[in-house]
Amino acid sequence: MSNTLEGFNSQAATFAADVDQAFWINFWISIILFLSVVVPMIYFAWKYRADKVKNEDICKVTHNTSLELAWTLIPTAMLFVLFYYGYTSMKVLRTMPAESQSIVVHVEGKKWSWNYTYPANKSGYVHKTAELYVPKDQNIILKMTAPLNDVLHAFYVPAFRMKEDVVPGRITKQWFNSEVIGTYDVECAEYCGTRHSYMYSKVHVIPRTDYDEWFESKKRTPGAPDVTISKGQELYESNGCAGCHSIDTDAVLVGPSLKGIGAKYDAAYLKDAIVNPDKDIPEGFTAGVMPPFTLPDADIDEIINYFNNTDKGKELYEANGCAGCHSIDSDAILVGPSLKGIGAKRDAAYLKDAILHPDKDVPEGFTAGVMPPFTLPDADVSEIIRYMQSAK
Amino acid sequence: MSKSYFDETHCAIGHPKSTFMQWMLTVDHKRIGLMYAAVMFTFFFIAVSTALLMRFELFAPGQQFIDGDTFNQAFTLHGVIMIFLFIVPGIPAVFGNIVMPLMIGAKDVSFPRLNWFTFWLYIFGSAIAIASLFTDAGFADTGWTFYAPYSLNTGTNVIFTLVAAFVLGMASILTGLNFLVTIHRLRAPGMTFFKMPLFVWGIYATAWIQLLATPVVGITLILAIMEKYFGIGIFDPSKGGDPVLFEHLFWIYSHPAVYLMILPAFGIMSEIIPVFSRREIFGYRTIALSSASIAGIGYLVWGHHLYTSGMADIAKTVFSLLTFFVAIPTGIKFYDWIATMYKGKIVLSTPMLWAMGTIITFAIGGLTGVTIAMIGVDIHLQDTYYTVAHFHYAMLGGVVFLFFAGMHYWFPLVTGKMYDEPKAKIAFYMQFVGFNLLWFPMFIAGFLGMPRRYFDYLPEFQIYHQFSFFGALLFVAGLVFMFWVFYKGWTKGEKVGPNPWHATTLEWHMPTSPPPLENHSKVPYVDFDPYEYHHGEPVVKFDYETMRRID
Amino acid sequence: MIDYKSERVMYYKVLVGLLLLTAVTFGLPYIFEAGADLPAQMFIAVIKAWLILMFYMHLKGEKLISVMGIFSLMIVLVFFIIVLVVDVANFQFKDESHITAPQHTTGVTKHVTVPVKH
Amino acid sequence: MAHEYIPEISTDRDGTEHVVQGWQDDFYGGKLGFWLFMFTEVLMFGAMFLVLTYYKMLHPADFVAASASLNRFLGGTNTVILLVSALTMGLSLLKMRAGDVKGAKLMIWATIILALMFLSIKAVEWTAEYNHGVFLGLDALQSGNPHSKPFGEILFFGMYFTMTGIHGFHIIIGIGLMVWLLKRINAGKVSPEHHILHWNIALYWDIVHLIWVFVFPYFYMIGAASGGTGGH
Ligand code: HEA
Ligand code: HEA
Ligand code: HEC
Ligand code: CUA
Ligand SMILES: [Cu+2]
Repeated sequence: MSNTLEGFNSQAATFAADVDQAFWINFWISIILFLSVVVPMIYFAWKYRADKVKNEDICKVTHNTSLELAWTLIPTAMLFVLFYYGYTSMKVLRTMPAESQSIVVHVEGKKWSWNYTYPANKSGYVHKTAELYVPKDQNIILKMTAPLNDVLHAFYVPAFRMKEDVVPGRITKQWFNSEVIGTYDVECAEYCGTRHSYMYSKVHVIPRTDYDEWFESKKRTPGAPDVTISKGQELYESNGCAGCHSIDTDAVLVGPSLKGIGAKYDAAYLKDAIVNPDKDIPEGFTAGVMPPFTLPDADIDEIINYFNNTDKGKELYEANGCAGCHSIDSDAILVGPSLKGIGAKRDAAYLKDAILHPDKDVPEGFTAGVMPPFTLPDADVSEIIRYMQSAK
Repeated sequence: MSKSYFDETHCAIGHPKSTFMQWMLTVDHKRIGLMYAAVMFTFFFIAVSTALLMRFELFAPGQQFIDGDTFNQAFTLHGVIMIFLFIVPGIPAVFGNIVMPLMIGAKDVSFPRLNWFTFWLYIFGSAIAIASLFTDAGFADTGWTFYAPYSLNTGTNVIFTLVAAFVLGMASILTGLNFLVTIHRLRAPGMTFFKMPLFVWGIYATAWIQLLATPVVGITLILAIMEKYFGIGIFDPSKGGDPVLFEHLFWIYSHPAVYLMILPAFGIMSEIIPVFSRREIFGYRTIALSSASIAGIGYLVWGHHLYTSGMADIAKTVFSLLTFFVAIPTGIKFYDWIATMYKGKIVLSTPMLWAMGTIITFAIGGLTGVTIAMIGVDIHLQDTYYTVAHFHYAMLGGVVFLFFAGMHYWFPLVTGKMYDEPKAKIAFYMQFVGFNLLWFPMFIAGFLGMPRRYFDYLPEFQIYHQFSFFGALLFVAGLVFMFWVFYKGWTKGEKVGPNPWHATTLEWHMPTSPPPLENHSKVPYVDFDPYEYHHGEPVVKFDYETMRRID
Repeated sequence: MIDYKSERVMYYKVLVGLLLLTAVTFGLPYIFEAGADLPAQMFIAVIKAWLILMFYMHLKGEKLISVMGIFSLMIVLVFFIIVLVVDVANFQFKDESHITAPQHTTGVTKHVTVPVKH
Repeated sequence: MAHEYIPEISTDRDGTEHVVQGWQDDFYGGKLGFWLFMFTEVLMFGAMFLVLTYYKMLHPADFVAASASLNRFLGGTNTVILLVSALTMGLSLLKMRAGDVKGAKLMIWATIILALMFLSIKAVEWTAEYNHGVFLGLDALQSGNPHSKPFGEILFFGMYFTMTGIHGFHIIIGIGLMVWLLKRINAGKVSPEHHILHWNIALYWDIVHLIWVFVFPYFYMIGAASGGTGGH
C-alpha cells in the first residue's frame, strides 16, 4: 500500500500546466469578485454604522441603471473568460491522440485494485501489471473499464490532473504524456465501498530505454531481476548488507531478517531504514548498530526492488487484485479473511476451489457473493497457491 | 391578556383536551413550523455527531476509532440526514410555514390539513430512515448519492433509506404545492406579486423546484427499489443497465435541490439587509426576478456533477456553459444587497451579523462553485475535498448560516421574547471563525489531491485535517452556546412588543406578541411596497384592531 | 347551473374522436417498418392527450393552469433533449463498450469488443 | 375542524372594499392544487419515459422484438375500456354539477366496474407472461444464465413491468378514491354546490387515462409490424 502521495504537487503531465493555468486565472478572478463584494460591505458597515448616521441622511436610491448594468455585464464577461479556459483545458485533457502514435493500455478497476494489460510485445507476450509503467514523452491512452458485476471507480492521478470514472459496461478513456521521470500515485476517486480509501496504484514514468527493454522482455516489472543476479542483489551483496541480514531465511544475524520485507513496508520506509537507520528501530534491536549508508537514490531503489522481488505467484496474486481484499503477511482482515499461513490450514484442492468457486465454501464470518469467481488457467492457479503456501 | 397561538389552536381531527394532543393534531401553520424546527433540530444533532465522529477519525492517517465500513455508513447517515431531513425541508418547512402566511396577510396556508398530514409524512419518512440504523444489515453505506450499481450490490439496508428518501420527497412536494396555492390565492387584497416581501419570492421559486424536480428523484428511487427488490434490470450493468443514466436522473433533482435550499435562505437575507440598514432595498425587482431565474436555469445544469462520469464531451461543454449562467443572477443579488447598505443606517444586531457573515462565506462557496464549473479544472477537483469544501461553504456557510440569521431575526416574533444580544454575538463569532477554520484548509487539501469519502489518507494531508478538526470543535462549541442563548431567551428573556426591529413587512404588524391563533385581526389592504422606510422609520403604520393604515 | 345536454354531446363527440385515433394507432404499424413509427404514434398520443386535457379535464380557458402546465412540460422536454440529444446521441466509445450486450468479465480482463447491434 | 369561514372584506384608503379570499371554500384553489399535483405525475412518468427512450436508443432491435411478444389485442381492449371509463367519469361529474346526484353515483359505479375490468385484463396478461417465464425475478430477466434474454429485452421488460405496474397501482388508488367519493356523496359532504372532491377525482381519473395513452403505443405497438400476432 502506498503511504506517500508522490508527486502530488508537481505538474507531471503535458496538460497539467493548462489545468493549473485555468485554475489560477479562476483564482485571481474570484479574488477580484470576492473583494468587489466584501470590501464595500465592510466599508459601508463601518462608514454608515448606526451611531454615525443621522436619520435624515439615509439615502433612498433604489435604482441606478448604469451601476446595475456594470455589475451584470462585467462579471458576465469574466465568466465567459472562465468558461473559455475551462473548455480549452478540458479539450487538451479529452482530445485523444491517434492510437497509432500511442501506447494503449487497458485498465481494469475493480474492488479494490487496479490492473493494467499491455499490448502484446514482439514475442507475443502480454504484460499484466499491478502498477503502470510508461516511457517518458510518450502518449499513453488508457482504455478503462470494470467488470460488469463490479461498481464505479475513478482513475485519478493528482500529479497529472486527470480523472475519469471507470464504468462497468462502458469503456472510458483518458490519455496523458508525462515529461518528468518519477512515480506518481493513482487514487480511486469514485466511492466504491469498504476499501475505497486503499484503492491506490502507481504510475511509473521511466526512461524510454528502460521501458523498451522491459516491454520486450518477460520481466514482471522494469528492473525486476532476470534469471541472473540482479543489480539490486549485487548492490545488496556488495554493500555488505548480507553480513548482518539474512534474506531468505528467518534467521536473525545482527539485524533482523529481511525475508519478505518488501511486502511489509513501503519504499519510503525502506529507504529511510537504509539512509537513516536510527530513526525508526524495530523492536528488540538497538540504535547505532547499523551505519547510515549514503548511496545514490537509484541504487537504493534497486535494493528496494530486490526486496520486492518475488515469483510468478506473487505477480498473479497482485495482478488479479487478491491483495485488495486479503492481507497475506498480517492477520488484518481487509474484506476477505487474511491469507497468512493459509497453506498450513487448507490443502491445495480447497484453495483452488476457493479461487474458482468462492461461494461454494464460505469461511465463517464472511458472506458469499463478495469475492468474485475468478476464471484463471490452472497453471496460474497453482502458481498462486504455491505463493500462498510459501507466504507464512 | 390576549391569547396567542400558544394558548389555543385548531386541530385536524376533533378537538382533544390535552395540550400534547393539541400539538400533535394542530393545523395551525405557526405551530407546525415550530414542530418541524424541534424535530429537525433533534435529527440535526445526530448528523452533527456523525460529522464529529468523521472528524475524529480523520484526525490522523490510519484507522483511529472506526473501521472503513462504519465510516462509510457515517458519511451516508450524515449526508442523508443533512440533505433529506434537514436542509431540503429546512427553511420552507420552518420559516415558510411560520412567517410566509403572515407576510402575505393570510389566515393560514391554503390546505391546513394537508400541511398537518405533510408534517406527519415527514416524521414517518424520518422514522424509516432512522429505523434502518437498528436493522441487522445496518444503515446504508452508499453515500447520499446512492450511485448505482453500488447501491444495488451492497449488503446494507439501502431499501429503507431509499423508501425514506422517497417519502420525504413526497412531503417536500406537498409542502411546495401547498405554498404555491397559498401564494397564488391567499395574498391580501392589493398585494400584487411585486409587492410581496422577498422571502415570499424565495419560497415561491423554491416551491416550484420542490414541485417539479422532486418527482424525478422520487421515481428514480422507486426504480432503484424495484431493481433491488425484484431483481429486474434498469441501472445494473450486469443486466444491461447504464449507471450513468442513474447519475443523470439523480442530479436532475439533486442539482435543483441545492437552489431549493439556497433560495429561501437568500429570501431571509433580503429581509434582514433592508431592515437593519433602515432603508428600502436596492433593486427589488431584480432580486425577485433573479430568484425566479436561478430556479429556472437551475434545472438545466445538473450535468456539472457528471464531468468525469463518462458523459459525452459535448454534453459537458453545454452543461458548463449553462452553469456559469446561474452565477450571474446570484451575483446581481449580492450587489443589490451591498448597494442597500450604501448610505443606510446600519444596525449591527445579531441577525445582521449573521447576514454579513454569510455574504463572506457564501461568496467563497459560490466562487469555488464557479471554479469547479470549469470543466478542465473540475476533472482534477471532482470528488476531492475541494468539492466537499465548496458545498459545505454553500450549504453550511450559506443556507444554515442564513437559517441561523432567520432564527435570530424571527425569534421575537415567534416567542414574544428577546435573547441576550451580546452573548448571541459571541456565539456568532465562535461559529464564524470555527467554520472557516473547519473548511478552508479542505480547499487546499482537495487541490492537492485528497479524495473524498476516504476514511484513511496519505500523511501529506494530515495537517489540513487537523486544522479542520479544531475548527469543528470551535464551531460545535459555538453552536451549543447559541442554542443555549436561545433557550435562555425563550425561558427568561425580556418580553418585547410586536415589532422590535422596526421592520416593515406584515408579519411584524400583529395585534399581539406572540401572534394570535388566526394571525392578523383583519386582513389589511396592501397598497405599499414591502420595505418602505422614510428617514429610518417604517412608513406604514396600522391600527392593529382594524388593520387600516393610520400613517 | 350548466348546460347538461350540450356538455354531454361534447363528451360523446370527444369519445368518438379518441376511439378513432386509437384505431389509427392500431393501424399505423402496418404502414411503417417495425419500430420506425414511434414518432407518429407519439404524435397521435399527443393529439389524444390534448383532447382529453381540453375537454375532459376542462383546461379550455384556464390560462394560469395552462401556462403552468406548459412550463412543466417544457421542463420534461428539456430533460429529454439534454439527456438524449446531447448526451446519448454523442455516446463516446460506443463501439468499444460492451454496454449493449452481455459479456463475462472475470479475473483478468479480456477486452472483447462487441459491436453495437442495429 | 373548528375553523369556520367568516367572510371578510378589507377596505383600502379610498374606502373601496375588497373581498378577501379565505382558504376555506376556495374552489379554484382546490383545483389549482390538484393540477399542481398532476404535474408531479407528469414528471414521474416523464422520467420513466426518459429511461425507456434512453434504452430504446441503445437497443432498438431488442425493443422491437420484446414488444412483438406483448399481447396487443388485450392491450388495445384495455385502451378502449379506459376511454369509456373516462367518459363515464366525466358524465358523473356532469350529472353532479347538473344536480342529478343519483345519476352521478351510477356513473361512478360504472367507472369502478370498468376499472376492475381493466385490472382483470392486466392480470390475464401478466399471468400469461409469467407462464412464459418472463416475469419479475424469473431467470429470463436475470443475466448470466441459459434462459437470459438479451440486455435490451431485459431492460424492456424491466420497464414494462415497472410502468404498467405503477400505472395499475394508480388505477387501484383510483378505485379506492371513487369508493371514498361515494361515501362522501352519501354523507352529503359532496353535493352539487360542493363538488370539488368529485371534480378532483375526475381529474385524477383523466390523468391516469392520459398516461395510458402514451404507455400503450410505447410498449405494445412498436413491435407490431415485425410480424406475429403478438401475445404469449
Ligand atoms: C446550497 C447548496 C449549493 C449551492 C447554492 C451551490 C451553488 C453552486 N454550485 Fe454547488 N454543490 C452543492 C451545493 C451547492 N452548490 C453540493 C451539495 C454539491 C456536491 C454534491 C455531492 O457530490 O455530494 C455541489 C457540487 C457542485 C459541483 C460539482 C462538483 C463535482 O462533484 O465535481 C459544481 C460544478 O460545477 C458546483 C457548482 C456550483 C455553482 C456554479 C453554484 C452557483 O450557484 C454559485 C453562485 C454564487 C456565486 C457565484 C457567489 C456569489 C456572487 C458573487 C460574489 C458575485 C460575483 C460573482 C460572479 C458573477 C461569478 N457545485
Ligand atoms: C446541510 C448540510 C450539511 C451540513 C450543515 C454539514 C455539516 C458538517 N459536515 Fe458535512 N456533508 C454534507 C452535508 C452537510 N454537512 C453532505 C451532503 C456530505 C456528503 C456525504 C456523502 O459523501 O455522501 C457531507 C460530507 C462531510 C464530510 C466528508 C466525508 C467524506 O467525504 O469522507 C465531512 C468530513 O469531515 C463532513 C463534516 C461536517 C462537519 C464537521 C460539519 C459541521 O459543520 C457540523 C456542525 C453542525 C452544524 C453547523 C449544523 C447546525 C444546525 C443546526 C443545529 C440546525 C438547527 C435546526 C433547527 C433549529 C431546526 N461532512
Ligand atoms: C473483492 C475482494 C476479494 C478479492 C479481489 C479476492 N478475495 Fe479471496 N476472499 C474474499 C472474501 C470476502 C473471502 C471469504 C468469503 C469467501 O470465501 O467467498 C475470501 C476467501 C478466500 C480464500 C479462502 C480463505 C479461507 O480461510 O478459507 C482464499 C484462499 C482466497 N480468498 C484467495 C484469494 C486469491 C488468491 C485472490 C486473487 C486471485 C483473491 N482471494 C481475491 C475477498 C476477496
Ligand atoms: Cu474504487 Cu473507490
Ligand atoms: Cu450542482
